[in-house]
Amino acid sequence: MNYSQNELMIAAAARELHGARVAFVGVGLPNIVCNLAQRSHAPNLELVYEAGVFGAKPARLPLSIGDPTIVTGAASVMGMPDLFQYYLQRGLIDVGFLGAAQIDKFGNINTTVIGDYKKPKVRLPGSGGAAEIAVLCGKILVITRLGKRAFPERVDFITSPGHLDGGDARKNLNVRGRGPEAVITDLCILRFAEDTREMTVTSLHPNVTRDAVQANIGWAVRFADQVETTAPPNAEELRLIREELDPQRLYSR
Amino acid sequence: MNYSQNELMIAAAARELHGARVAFVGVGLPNIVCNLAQRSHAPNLELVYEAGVFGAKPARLPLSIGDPTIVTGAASVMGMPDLFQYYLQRGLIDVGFLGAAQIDKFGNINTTVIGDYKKPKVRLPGSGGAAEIAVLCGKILVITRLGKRAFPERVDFITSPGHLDGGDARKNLNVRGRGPEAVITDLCILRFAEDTREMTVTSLHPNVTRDAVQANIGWAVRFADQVETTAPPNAEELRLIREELDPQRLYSR
Amino acid sequence: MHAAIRDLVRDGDTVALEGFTQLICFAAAHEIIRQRKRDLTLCRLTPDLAYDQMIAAGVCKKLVFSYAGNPGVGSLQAFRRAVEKNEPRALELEEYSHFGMVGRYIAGAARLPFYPVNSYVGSDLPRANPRIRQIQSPYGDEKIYVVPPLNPDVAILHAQRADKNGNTQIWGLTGVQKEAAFASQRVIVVVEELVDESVIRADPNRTLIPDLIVDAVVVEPFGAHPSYAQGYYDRDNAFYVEWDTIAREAATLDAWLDEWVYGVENRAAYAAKMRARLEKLKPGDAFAEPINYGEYKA
Amino acid sequence: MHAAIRDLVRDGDTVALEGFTQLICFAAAHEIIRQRKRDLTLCRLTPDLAYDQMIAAGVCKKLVFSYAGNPGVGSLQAFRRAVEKNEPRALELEEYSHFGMVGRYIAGAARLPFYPVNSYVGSDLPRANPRIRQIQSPYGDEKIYVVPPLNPDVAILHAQRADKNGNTQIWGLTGVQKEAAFASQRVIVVVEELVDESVIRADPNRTLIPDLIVDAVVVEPFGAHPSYAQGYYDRDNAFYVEWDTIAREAATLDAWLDEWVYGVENRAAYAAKMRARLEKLKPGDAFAEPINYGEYKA
Repeated sequence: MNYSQNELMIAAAARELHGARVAFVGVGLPNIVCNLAQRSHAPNLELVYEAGVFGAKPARLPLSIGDPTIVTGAASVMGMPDLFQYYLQRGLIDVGFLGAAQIDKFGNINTTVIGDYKKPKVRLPGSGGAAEIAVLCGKILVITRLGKRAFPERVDFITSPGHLDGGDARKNLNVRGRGPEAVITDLCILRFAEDTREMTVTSLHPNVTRDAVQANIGWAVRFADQVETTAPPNAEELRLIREELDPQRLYSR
Repeated sequence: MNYSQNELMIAAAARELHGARVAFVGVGLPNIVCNLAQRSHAPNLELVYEAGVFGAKPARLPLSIGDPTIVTGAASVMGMPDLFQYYLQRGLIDVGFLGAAQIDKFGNINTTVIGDYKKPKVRLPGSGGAAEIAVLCGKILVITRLGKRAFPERVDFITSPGHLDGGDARKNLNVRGRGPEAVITDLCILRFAEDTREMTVTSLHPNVTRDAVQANIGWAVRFADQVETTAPPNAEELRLIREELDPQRLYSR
Repeated sequence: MHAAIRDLVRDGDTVALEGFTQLICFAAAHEIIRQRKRDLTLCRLTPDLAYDQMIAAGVCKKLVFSYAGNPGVGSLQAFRRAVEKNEPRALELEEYSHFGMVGRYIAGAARLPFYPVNSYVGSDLPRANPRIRQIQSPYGDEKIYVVPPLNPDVAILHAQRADKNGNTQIWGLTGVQKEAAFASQRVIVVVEELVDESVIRADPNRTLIPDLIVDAVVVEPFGAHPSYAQGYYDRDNAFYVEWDTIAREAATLDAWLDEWVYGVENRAAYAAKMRARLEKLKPGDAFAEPINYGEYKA
Repeated sequence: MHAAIRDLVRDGDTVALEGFTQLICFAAAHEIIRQRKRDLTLCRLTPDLAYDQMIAAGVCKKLVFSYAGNPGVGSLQAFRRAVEKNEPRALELEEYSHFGMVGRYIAGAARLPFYPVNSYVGSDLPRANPRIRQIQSPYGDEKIYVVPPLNPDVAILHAQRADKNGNTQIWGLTGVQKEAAFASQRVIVVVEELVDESVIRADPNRTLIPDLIVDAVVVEPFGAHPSYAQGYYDRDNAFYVEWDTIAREAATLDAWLDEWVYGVENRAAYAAKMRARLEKLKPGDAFAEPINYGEYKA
C-alpha cells in the first residue's frame, strides 16, 4: 500500500497514545494525530484543548486548536483559567502532544526565536501553552519533521523544557511531569535514554537508512542497541487520514 | 400612622442607601433593608449576594442570602470565586450592609464568640463573608438592635474591622474601604466622628430619649451637637414591608 | 448511595459536602450518620443543618468552616453544644472567612501551595488561626494574606443532573462545587436526574464537573431537602425554623435522628415519608431560552 | 463603533482585544486602524491576524502576548517584519506563556498584586522577561513563579449577545473574556445581536460580563470575521491561509488595508462587500435543551 512519509509519521504518532486516558492537544500536527487516535484505536481518549475544552468529539478535523467543532458535542467547555488551573496544573493530563520548531539532544523545545532573543534571525510564535504543558503533563510526546536546523545539539532558546542538560537535571528542578518520552518524525522515532536522557533512535521508518537520519540531525546521534522498523500505516488509518481528517491534504501529503 | 420600632429601623436603614449604585447584602436584617430600598426609592440599586448573584430582582423577600428567588431573573449568577474576586475584591461594591452580634465604640464587629475564642461563653456563627466585606466595600452600613451586650466598649473578638482603635488606625493599615459610616438601630442612628472615629448618636427615633439610648450602650456615648429626629416610615414603606416583604412579620414586628 | 458512602468515605477522612444554600446533600449526610462513620474532618463554608445533624450524631471530630449558622434563622444548636460544652464530644475548629475558604478550595483544585486573598486586615481571625499567613508581593511593598490549599479525601456534591459517566451540570448558585470537586481525591456526585450523555453534550458550557474526576454517580430525587435545587424544588424554610426547636435539646434532636435518619432505610424511604411536604415545594416554570451551538461538520 | 473607539481608546493606551480563536473583534481592530490611533500597547494571548493588521498599520508600540502565530497556518508576517526588521516601526515585546497571560488577567480582574502559576521551571522565558518572578510559599519549601497583574485601559470584547445595558452572554470558548473585562478600566462590548433584558435574565448563569463594568455596547453582525462566533458563523479559514500570502510583502498588505479597512466606512460596508463569502459560513443548528430556573414568588 502506498503512503506518504507524513502519513506514516501521523499514524505512528497516533499509536504512541495507546493506553492514554487524557491528551492535551497542541497546535498543528498534534491535532491530526490525536484526532486520528480517537477515531481508530483509542475511542475513549479524552481530548483536552487549551482553548478550554475537555472531552471534545470533533465532527471534522479542527482547523485550529480553537475550532468551533471542538465545542459542539464536547463534555465540558470552560474559561481558560479553569482549563489551565483545574485540568493541567491539577495534574489530570496524562500526555501532552506538542510540535516543535527546534528540539535538541535532550528534548528541550524552542518555539520562540532562532538566534538571539533581543535580535532574532527568525521570530517564532512563542510558547502558547507549551511552557506549562511541558512541565505539568504526565509525559510529553513530540511530533516534528527531521532536519538539521530543527534538531540542533542545543536549542537557541528553551521555551518548553525537556530533560534540560540530561541525566537528573529535570528531577533536580522538581518539575512535576516526567518530560519528553518520544519524538516522532518523518524518518524515525527517537526516545530518551534512561540514564543520560539523550535522544536516541529506536525505530527507523521502512526504507530509511541510519545515514539519512544522521544527515538530518545536528549532533552525532545515538542508535539503540535494537533499532526496530516502524510499522506502516494500515488501511483504516489511511482512510481516516485521507477521507475524514485531512481531505485537503494540508498535513499528510 | 402606627408603626413598630423595627419598621422604623428598617425604613431608616433603607434610606441610607440613597445614591448607592451597588450594595452587598448581608444575612438577616440587611436583606429586608436592601430589598425595601430597591422597591422604594432606589429601583436601580444593584443587589449583590455573596452566594454569587449580581443584579438580583427578588420576586419575594429572600428567605436567606442564597434563596432561589435571587437567582431567577438576576442579571448574572456565578461561582463564589468570581463573586469574591471580580466584584468584591475588584472594588465594584459601594456599600456593604451588615448585621452585628456585637459592635463597639469604633464600629468593630464581632460575630465569632462571646468570651474567649478557645473557651467561648457563646459561640456565634463566625465571619461568613463579613471579614472581607468590611475591608473591601467602599463603605459599610450596619443594622442591629441596641442593647448593652450588643454595644460593648470593646468587642471580645474583631471579626470584621471597623475603625479599629479609632483615629487613623484604619488608614494606617492600608485597608481599602472607608469602613463603617452609620449604625442604624431600633432607637437611634449613630455615625462616626470625622477625627476620632468614635460612634456618635446623630439621630434619635421619635419619642426616644437620650437616657434610653445610653441605657443600652456599654460606654458613655457621645451625642452630636445637633441631634436630629429620625423621620418615621411613610405609608408606601410600611405597605412594602407588611404586604410584600415580610407578611409573616419575621423581621418587622 | 449506600455503596458509595460505604466504599468512598472512610473513618478519619476529610470530607466536604458543599453547595451554597442550594444543593446541600442531606441524603449523603444521613447515609454517613446511618453508617456510623467516625472521626471525620468535615469541611464546608456554611455548616448548615446537615452538619449540625452529623455533629450531633458524633460523626465529626473537626470542622473546617467559615459560617456555622442556621441561615436566616439563627444559631446551630448542636454545633454550639459541641463547642461550648463538648457534647456529645469535643469539636476541633479551623476557622476562616468565606473568601478564605473559597481561596482554600481554589488552591486545592489548582494544586497551588497557597492562595492570596485581600482580607483579614484588622481582623482577629489570623490570630485565632495561624494557618492564615501574610506574604510580600515581589512587585512592590504590598503585603497580602494567604490561605493554604484544602484537599479533602472526598467531596460529595449535589447537582441537578449528570450523565451516567459523571459529567455534571449545575445551574443557579454554583458556590464552590467545581472547586471542591477538583480539590478532592475522590468525588461522589448526587443528582436529581440522570440524563443521557447527549443532553449534557448539547450544552457543554454548563458542565462544571467532568466524568474524569467522578468516582460515583448517585441518583436521589429530593436528595437536597430541606435545602433546595434550583428549578426542581424550593427550600423547606419551615423545616429550618423547626430545626431551631428540635436541636435545642439533645433529646429532641436524637429523637428526630431516630425517626428521620436511623429509622428510614434510605433517601427514597425518607422522601416517601415526607411526600406531602415535598410536593408543596415545586416552583413555577421559568425556562431559559435555548441557545445554538451550531453544527460544524464540513 | 466609531464613537466608542473615538471616545474610549486614546493614543498611548494599553488595549486588550481578547477572544480565544472565536469572537476576535476585527471590527474594532479595523476601526482603530481607520482612526489612526497611535502608540498603543496591545495585549492579547494570541495576536492573530487582527493584531498583525494593527502592527502593519503602525498602531502598535508594544505587544504583551504569549503566542504570535497564524493559528493552524504558520507565522504572522507583519509581526515578524516588525520584530526582525523594525518595519514599519520597532515593536517592543513583553512575552509570557498562555498560563502566564491567564494569570495576569486573573490578577488584574481580582486586583491581586501577583498571581502564582506552576510553570516556567526550566524555561528561558523568565530570563527573557524579568517580570516573571519566583516567590516562596509560606507553608513549606515550595517555590513558585508569579506574574504581575495586567490592567488594560480598555478591553474590547466580542460576544454573541448583550442587552442594551451591557449584560453580556458568551458561549463556546470563553477564553479570558471575563477576566479581561474585569481587569480593564473601560470596557467596550461588541455583539452579534442585541437582545431584550428579559432574554439575559432568563439565563443568568450565562452572563459573563455585567452591565456594571461596560462603557459601550456596539452591535456589529459578523464583527468577528474572519474569526468565528459559535452558533452564528464559522471561521473563514481560507482567509487565514490567504493572509499568509497577503502579509508576506508590506505592499500587498498595505493594498489589502486600503481596500478592506481604509476603503470601507464601517463594518456594515465591510460585511456588504464580503456578503457572498459570509453567507457560506453559517453552521447547521445544534440547540441546547432549555433548562428550568423555576419561578419563586411566594
